[in-house]
Amino acid sequence: MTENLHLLLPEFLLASLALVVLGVDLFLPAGRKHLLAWLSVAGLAGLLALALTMLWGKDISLYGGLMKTDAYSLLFKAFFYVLGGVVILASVDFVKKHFRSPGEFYAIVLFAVLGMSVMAGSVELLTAYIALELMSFSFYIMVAYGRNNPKSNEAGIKYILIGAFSSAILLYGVSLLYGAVGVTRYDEIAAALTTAMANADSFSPTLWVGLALVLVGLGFKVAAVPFHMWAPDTYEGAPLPVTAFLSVGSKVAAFALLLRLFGEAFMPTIDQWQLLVAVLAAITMILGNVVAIAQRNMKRLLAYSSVGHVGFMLLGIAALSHIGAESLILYMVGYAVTSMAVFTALIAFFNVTGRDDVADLGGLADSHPFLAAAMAIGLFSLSGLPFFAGFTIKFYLFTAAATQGLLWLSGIAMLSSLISLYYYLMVVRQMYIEPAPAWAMEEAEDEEETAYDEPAARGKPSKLIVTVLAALTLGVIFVGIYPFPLLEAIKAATGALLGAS
Amino acid sequence: MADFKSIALLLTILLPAGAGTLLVFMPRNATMAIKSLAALAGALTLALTIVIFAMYDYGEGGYQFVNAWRWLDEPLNIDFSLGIDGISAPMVLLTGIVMFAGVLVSWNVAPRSKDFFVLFMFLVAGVFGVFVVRDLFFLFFFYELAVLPMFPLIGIWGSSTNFGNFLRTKEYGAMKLTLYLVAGSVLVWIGIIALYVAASDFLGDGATAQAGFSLELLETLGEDGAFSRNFQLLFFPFFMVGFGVLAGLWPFHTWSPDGHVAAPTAVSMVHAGVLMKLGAYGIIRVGMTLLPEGAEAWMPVLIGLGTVNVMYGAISALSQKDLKYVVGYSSVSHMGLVLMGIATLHPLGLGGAVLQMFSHGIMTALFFAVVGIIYEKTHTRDITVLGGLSKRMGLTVAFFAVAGLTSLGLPGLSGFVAEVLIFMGAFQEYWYLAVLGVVGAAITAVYILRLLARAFFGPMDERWNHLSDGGRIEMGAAAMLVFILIFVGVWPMPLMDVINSGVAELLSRFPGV
Amino acid sequence: MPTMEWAWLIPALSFIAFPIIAIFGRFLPGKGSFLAILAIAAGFVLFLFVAFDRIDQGATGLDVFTQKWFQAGSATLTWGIIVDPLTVVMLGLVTFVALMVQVYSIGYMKGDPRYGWYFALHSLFAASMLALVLADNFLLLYVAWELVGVCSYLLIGFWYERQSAAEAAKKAFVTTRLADAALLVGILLLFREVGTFSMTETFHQAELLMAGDESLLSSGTALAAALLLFVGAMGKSAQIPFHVWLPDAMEGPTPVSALIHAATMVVAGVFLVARTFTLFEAAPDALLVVAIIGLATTLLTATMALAATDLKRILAYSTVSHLGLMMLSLGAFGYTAAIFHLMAHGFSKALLFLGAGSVMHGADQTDIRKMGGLAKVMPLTSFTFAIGALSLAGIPIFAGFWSKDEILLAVLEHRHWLFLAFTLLAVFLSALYMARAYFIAFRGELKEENRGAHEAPTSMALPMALLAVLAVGFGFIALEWGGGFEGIGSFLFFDKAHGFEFNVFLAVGSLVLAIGAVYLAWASYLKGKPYLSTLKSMTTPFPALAERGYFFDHVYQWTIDRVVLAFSAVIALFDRVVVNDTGVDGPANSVKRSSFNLRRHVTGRVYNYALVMVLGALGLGIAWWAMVAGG
Amino acid sequence: MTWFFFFLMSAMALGGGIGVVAARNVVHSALFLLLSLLAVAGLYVLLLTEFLALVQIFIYGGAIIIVLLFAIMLTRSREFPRITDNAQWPLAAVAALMFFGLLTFAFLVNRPEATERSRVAFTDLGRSLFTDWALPFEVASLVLLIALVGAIVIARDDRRRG
Amino acid sequence: MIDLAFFQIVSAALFSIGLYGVLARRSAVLVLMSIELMLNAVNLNLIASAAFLDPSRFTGLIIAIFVITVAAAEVGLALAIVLRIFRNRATVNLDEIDLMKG
Repeated sequence: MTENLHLLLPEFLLASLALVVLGVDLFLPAGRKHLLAWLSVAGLAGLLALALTMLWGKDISLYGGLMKTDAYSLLFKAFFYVLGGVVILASVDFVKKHFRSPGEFYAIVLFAVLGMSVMAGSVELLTAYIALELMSFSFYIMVAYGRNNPKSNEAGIKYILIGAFSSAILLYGVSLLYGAVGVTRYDEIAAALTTAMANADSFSPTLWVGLALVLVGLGFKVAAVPFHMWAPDTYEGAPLPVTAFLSVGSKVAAFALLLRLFGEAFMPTIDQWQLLVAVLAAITMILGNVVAIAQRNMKRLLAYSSVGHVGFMLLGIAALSHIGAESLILYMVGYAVTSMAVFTALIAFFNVTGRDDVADLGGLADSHPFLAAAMAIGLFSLSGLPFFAGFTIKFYLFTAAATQGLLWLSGIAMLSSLISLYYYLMVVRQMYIEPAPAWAMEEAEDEEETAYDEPAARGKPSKLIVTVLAALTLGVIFVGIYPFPLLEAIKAATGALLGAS
Repeated sequence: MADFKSIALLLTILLPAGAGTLLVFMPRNATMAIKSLAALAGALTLALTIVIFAMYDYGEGGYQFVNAWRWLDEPLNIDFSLGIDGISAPMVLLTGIVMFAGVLVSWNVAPRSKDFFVLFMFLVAGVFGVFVVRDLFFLFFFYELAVLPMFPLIGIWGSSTNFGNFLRTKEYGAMKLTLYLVAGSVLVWIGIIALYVAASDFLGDGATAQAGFSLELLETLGEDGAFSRNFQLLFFPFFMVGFGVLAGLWPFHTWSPDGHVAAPTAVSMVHAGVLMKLGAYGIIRVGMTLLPEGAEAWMPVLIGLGTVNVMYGAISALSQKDLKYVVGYSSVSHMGLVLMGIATLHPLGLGGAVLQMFSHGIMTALFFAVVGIIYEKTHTRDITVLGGLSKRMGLTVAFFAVAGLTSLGLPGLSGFVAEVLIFMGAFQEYWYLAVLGVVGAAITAVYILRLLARAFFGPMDERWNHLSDGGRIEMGAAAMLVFILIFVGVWPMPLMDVINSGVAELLSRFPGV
Repeated sequence: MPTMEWAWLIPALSFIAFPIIAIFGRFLPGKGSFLAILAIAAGFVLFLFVAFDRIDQGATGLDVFTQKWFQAGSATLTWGIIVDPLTVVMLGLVTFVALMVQVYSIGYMKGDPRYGWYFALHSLFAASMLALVLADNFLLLYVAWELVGVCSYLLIGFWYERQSAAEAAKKAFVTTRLADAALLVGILLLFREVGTFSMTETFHQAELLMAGDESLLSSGTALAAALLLFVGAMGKSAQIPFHVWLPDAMEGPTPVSALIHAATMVVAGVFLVARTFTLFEAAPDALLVVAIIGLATTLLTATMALAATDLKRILAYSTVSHLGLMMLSLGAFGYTAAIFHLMAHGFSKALLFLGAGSVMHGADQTDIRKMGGLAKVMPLTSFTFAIGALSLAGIPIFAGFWSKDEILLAVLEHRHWLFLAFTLLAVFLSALYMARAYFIAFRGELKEENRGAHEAPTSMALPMALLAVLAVGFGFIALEWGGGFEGIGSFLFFDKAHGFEFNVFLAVGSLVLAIGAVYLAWASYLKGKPYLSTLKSMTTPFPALAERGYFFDHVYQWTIDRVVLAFSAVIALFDRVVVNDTGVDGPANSVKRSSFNLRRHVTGRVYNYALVMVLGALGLGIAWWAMVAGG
Repeated sequence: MTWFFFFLMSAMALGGGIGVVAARNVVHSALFLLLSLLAVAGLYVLLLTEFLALVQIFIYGGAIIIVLLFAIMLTRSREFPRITDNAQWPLAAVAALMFFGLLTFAFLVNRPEATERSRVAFTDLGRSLFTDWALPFEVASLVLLIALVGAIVIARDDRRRG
Repeated sequence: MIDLAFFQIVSAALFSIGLYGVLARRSAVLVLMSIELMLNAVNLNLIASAAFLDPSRFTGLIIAIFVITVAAAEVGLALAIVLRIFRNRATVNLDEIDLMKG
């Protein structure tokens, strides 16, 4: 049982790191709280190094098959550590400015990261569920973190109520599943399903309804239509860094869980659910991208666009196979880098202006050329234009889907990404073509050193966030033009998931 | 020299792209340095393309300057493989010329000249990419990369025009152009993926060879029968229409006049001059090379639509009041000729089509350059307002006239050779369509001559008394284009030898022809 | 045949002269005019060599030299020249008249701001015209054909600041272009059938067809090709209904009218038919069409000439009329006669135009009603004009007389007698209007405002004199001289020798008509006899119609404005409203609208979200179950 | 006997549940909830899992209900006696019924052969909980921890902090 | 002897009732209570299944314990947020908590 406990060292250390942050927070004067951010980032970096050195090439299942440390979980562990670091760095200025209790915030981010990495690693329903809840709780708190911001409160209550509701549904699905097959470990479930498929007389509806409810619960986490309606409100109400973390972290984690669950447990019955997931994917990508057109608030727009991207990722689930899984993971990475870039740019903009409507971006290209360029690159990448990550990952994903006989779905996906191009371009147009909005001009008048007709020099974003943004932008281009090394790692992960092809 | 040959094509992409990247890091207000750097890059690229074209050995034919780097391993097997044949070589040369002219013409573009040149350079890099790669993935990659900068280029530096009964804002033009072209590329994308899937299905699992996106691979697989007749019949239209959108194929052409009206001069030049050729080139390179059977079956449709293009564009141009609309619709009409030539599947017609791509590229670039100069001077493109300009802007008008005479197929200018070849080819199969094409060319004469008479000749309006010809640099660029038009018109041999080799290669894939 | 190979130099020289003058002209003395003149003069000299060489060779045979131009697919396109009697004759006409006119222009165009450009264009024109004459294949012929067209366009619009000039130039080019489309189609058709542009090969096939042997040409295609080529010819030679551009073309400088629109370019059509005569012989019906068109043209335009009052327009109409005559003669198998008349008319009409030019230059008048008695102030001009007029009127020993009789003869021999009757009428009319023009302009008493008029300077007078000599003496070329030259007739008519014939009855008949016409004009315009007015009143409404040009222009203008432009406007509107705003923007807007409608589904109420979730869950569960139960 | 007990408990549970969702007064709902929870605990006893029944009574009956009541007191506002159902309750009823139908049908269609129930010893339960399931247990403890932290951070009153 | 199906149906009924409560109630607190009902239904189902089908490994019981734990935590956190909202907006009425929509 406990012979290879040390393989969980990163998790334990991460938990203790979070506790340390909580503790140190008590002794730090209010002014120095940002040190906690550096502490957390340093810790994450150390953990990343440790995990990579210690777990490289391991493929072992722990605790009687509750968890696995294999290439797959390692890949996502690393991914989440890096993501957490980026989120913390990107939010330092924001936290300093808007949050009353920063220490707890960083700690909760770390807990969320822990939950995510366990989600990716767990191969058993209960463990996965608990990890999921750990992550969800962290997000409930973070979303409601803007304590005196009514929108933040509202987002929090909506998120936690719907979240609890959906986890109840998920649990009922689990219970039905358990009632039908009597086991909760993925491999055992797979075996049971294979036998169930083998002899049709032992056909048990509870099993399928259970699977459906599980899919609903996870569909809520990834905000797939029709379980998506919380997303725009929550994204808009949540503090910006949290929105970023939510739209990237929770989605990727949920997909990591989903991919593992479907790949290792539900694979035998792919013929039954492939079409369902495909249809879900179709309506998700279409609805998300279409409704995004009507949005006027950046966060909301990005929320809908992320719904659209979830549709694309579901495409990868529907096309579950070696190439499908590879393309899905690649897509998640590319999407994460890109939308973190966009969100970081938005955070930087928010830090200097305190606004996040599309209209407020007017004249950004003149006042903050770098922010504008970075955001434009990110948006182009999201819309799948080449030279950036978006193009490559979409090409890979759609090709993969086509090889699994879903060419029609790929076609729909391309069309909806065409639709998405429209609203992304509207934002780009706002930044590059439209003049600065009225309030900016007024600011300009106030500052006498800036010429009257120039848009306001609305302060400059901090060096830190600009550096992070630059790094992310480079990442976007890198994934776009040289995904080769990334794909090697992903292939290993897929091999661990579905067995070597 | 071999090593040069192996990297020459890579350089065509890297020179502009590198220049663009370099420009990113230059201070925004060092406009002179920025312009000089851009011009330098343009000149180098032009020289490079000339050298490449000259070094292409048409006697040998086939793909030359070949080189390849593995980009992704299985399952996708994508290579960054380069090479040009007799069809892409002239296109590369064309791109080099138009790009250089474009840089010169936009010499005093403002504001944000830095951003302009950065985007322009990447646009050109994308165009080169499409012409020199031999892998469907990268062909598509560069194809979209070439579309991407269009939006900001038009949106920022374009011009909105109010035509009384309707308004065309630059935002509208930019948005429509971008969305429309990407919409077309969606069809192409589906087609490409379908090709890959068909190939991998054909090979099956565990086969020694693996499917991929490289053109040669797919060609050989196609010869082995990877693409069934029905598959070809089903998917050729995807390429025909998808690329056709960019080629201005009727009725998918409307982005072109509006886009050109909105676009700044240099962008119109590169766009009408080169990007529209990408479409025709794509049909040839992807559709016809990989799906000959489908192509053969669909060609009657294509030539029919092409003829519609010719007539429709010419007739619409007749009643336009805006210089750029006239030129835009004439582009639609002339691309119709290209499509007709392609669809003849006859060595004469195809050769003429490729030559027409080249000739029209230069010609329309010249058109837009001159229109740009005129617009810069008079701040209007309204034919009814202009008048008698030639009294003050004699040379400019002369250049415009040369472009016009080229477009109406005057012998001694490149347009004539191309058109006659196309008609010769079309006459073999579809003599009635060829007749229509000739009539269309005649109509071209009508609107060009009306335009000249109304806008440039006749008594001059007092307001234009202060005008004079364009600046040295712009006029120099225009003069270069004029020279090329005449040169090709008088002595098309060097171009045609190369084109013939490419066309012969292509047509060898058509058993029926 | 060494010198014949050098025939290609004749156009080449002028062709080289063009860019030099165009680009460096302004740096050269005399704006480079001397270059143009040198080039064409050298061309003339070369022509003489070629001509005598040709004569030594004897009338038979036809020599071809070709050079590869470029290769396209399997087809090789070539440059090349034919030197046969027809070519030689045309070379002579073109080089000589061009030389004369250019010399004349030195004086006429003096002080024009675009003096150099003028001569550059003249060189280009000469080069293209000569190339047209020499061309050995249809493609090259078409190239030259278009180039002379564009030269005429540029020269008509030379004074483009004048709205009328710009319009006239446009009209001329557009009209001929439309006809050229037919020509191009014809050429393409021949290429498709014969597989080459080579004329010799084409004619060979035509001969095979005539001989009833195995030929690539079917009689149907031969007919179609012949007619299409003829339409092209009609455009250039201003045959009805394409004649409308020529009178307006008089907007150009007068020397240009003399050279291009009287002597050389406009006869290109006649030349084309002559050049491809074999093809026409293979399709006799085509020749009938040619005859009919020719006859109609010559009659109608003659009446218009009678009605016109602008000196140059009179000449222009008479040109058209005589071109019609030539076409008629061709249509009546009068090959020799046609070319012969082409030459005679070329010299005479050039002379007349130069005279008119000298009048405009000296008295700066174009309306004959404002002239009168000019003979007193500009005797030389008056004298030479008279010679030209007499020649066209067909008075013996003048050039026009001989060729006209040949034409009458041909018509008599090969066509219905009605043709002959109408032809004689045309002869009468042409004599009448020439006499009218001369008497009104130069005879009678001198008007007050024209006292200041002066005679032309030498540079203008000299060419007039030389041309006058030709106008008088050229006719005798018809007669047989020794030295291998048995008269132009047999010289022209390749191997089927067809010497000069003289039919006394026709000659006398036409002579009577001509003299009668001249007397009629003399009597009515100088002696004030009412003959003509009565004639007019007898023939109403023809005079009125003729003054309005039989409403050709009005009909065309109406068609362009009301049909063509309207149609184009409709298409343009369709393109914007239907194709663009509906077909393109429509879907886009509907997506946008649906977006704004769909966004309302997120109500902001949590329990709605939950409800949708539950419905989704129900749907999913049932669907899943159904999937399993189903499959 | 057991049958009677079963039906009684089920009736109480369901009745309590209906009370929760139907009561006009929030406090009543809370009390109905307590009733229903206790009944469910009774059902646990029927299933021979007394330990779970105890946990149920302690945690729910002890903790959660109290917290809920506190919350109700703290948020007791003008909105009482007003109508406490929202506009979509009929739809909600339909959906709930359909859900019930689906589940019941599923349960009735497949009848796995049930083995005889056997009592699970506390010791076995504890052992397996702390050996086999130690990992989830750890994670669950973290969940509780951050729930605590979060509750403090969010509910803490800023005015009393410096 | 009582069949498994009875317990399952009871749990299904309880779950549906809770579901109805979530969908139909206006007060956030009541919604929370309904969620608790649903979780109890889950537990009942789990325990029943464990007791009938899996007495040897009784995974269901374990899951149930965790569910109860998480439920408790959830209620605590949710109520904290509810209190915060009540302090800011003086209502816990879900109809009025719709600043953000569309």
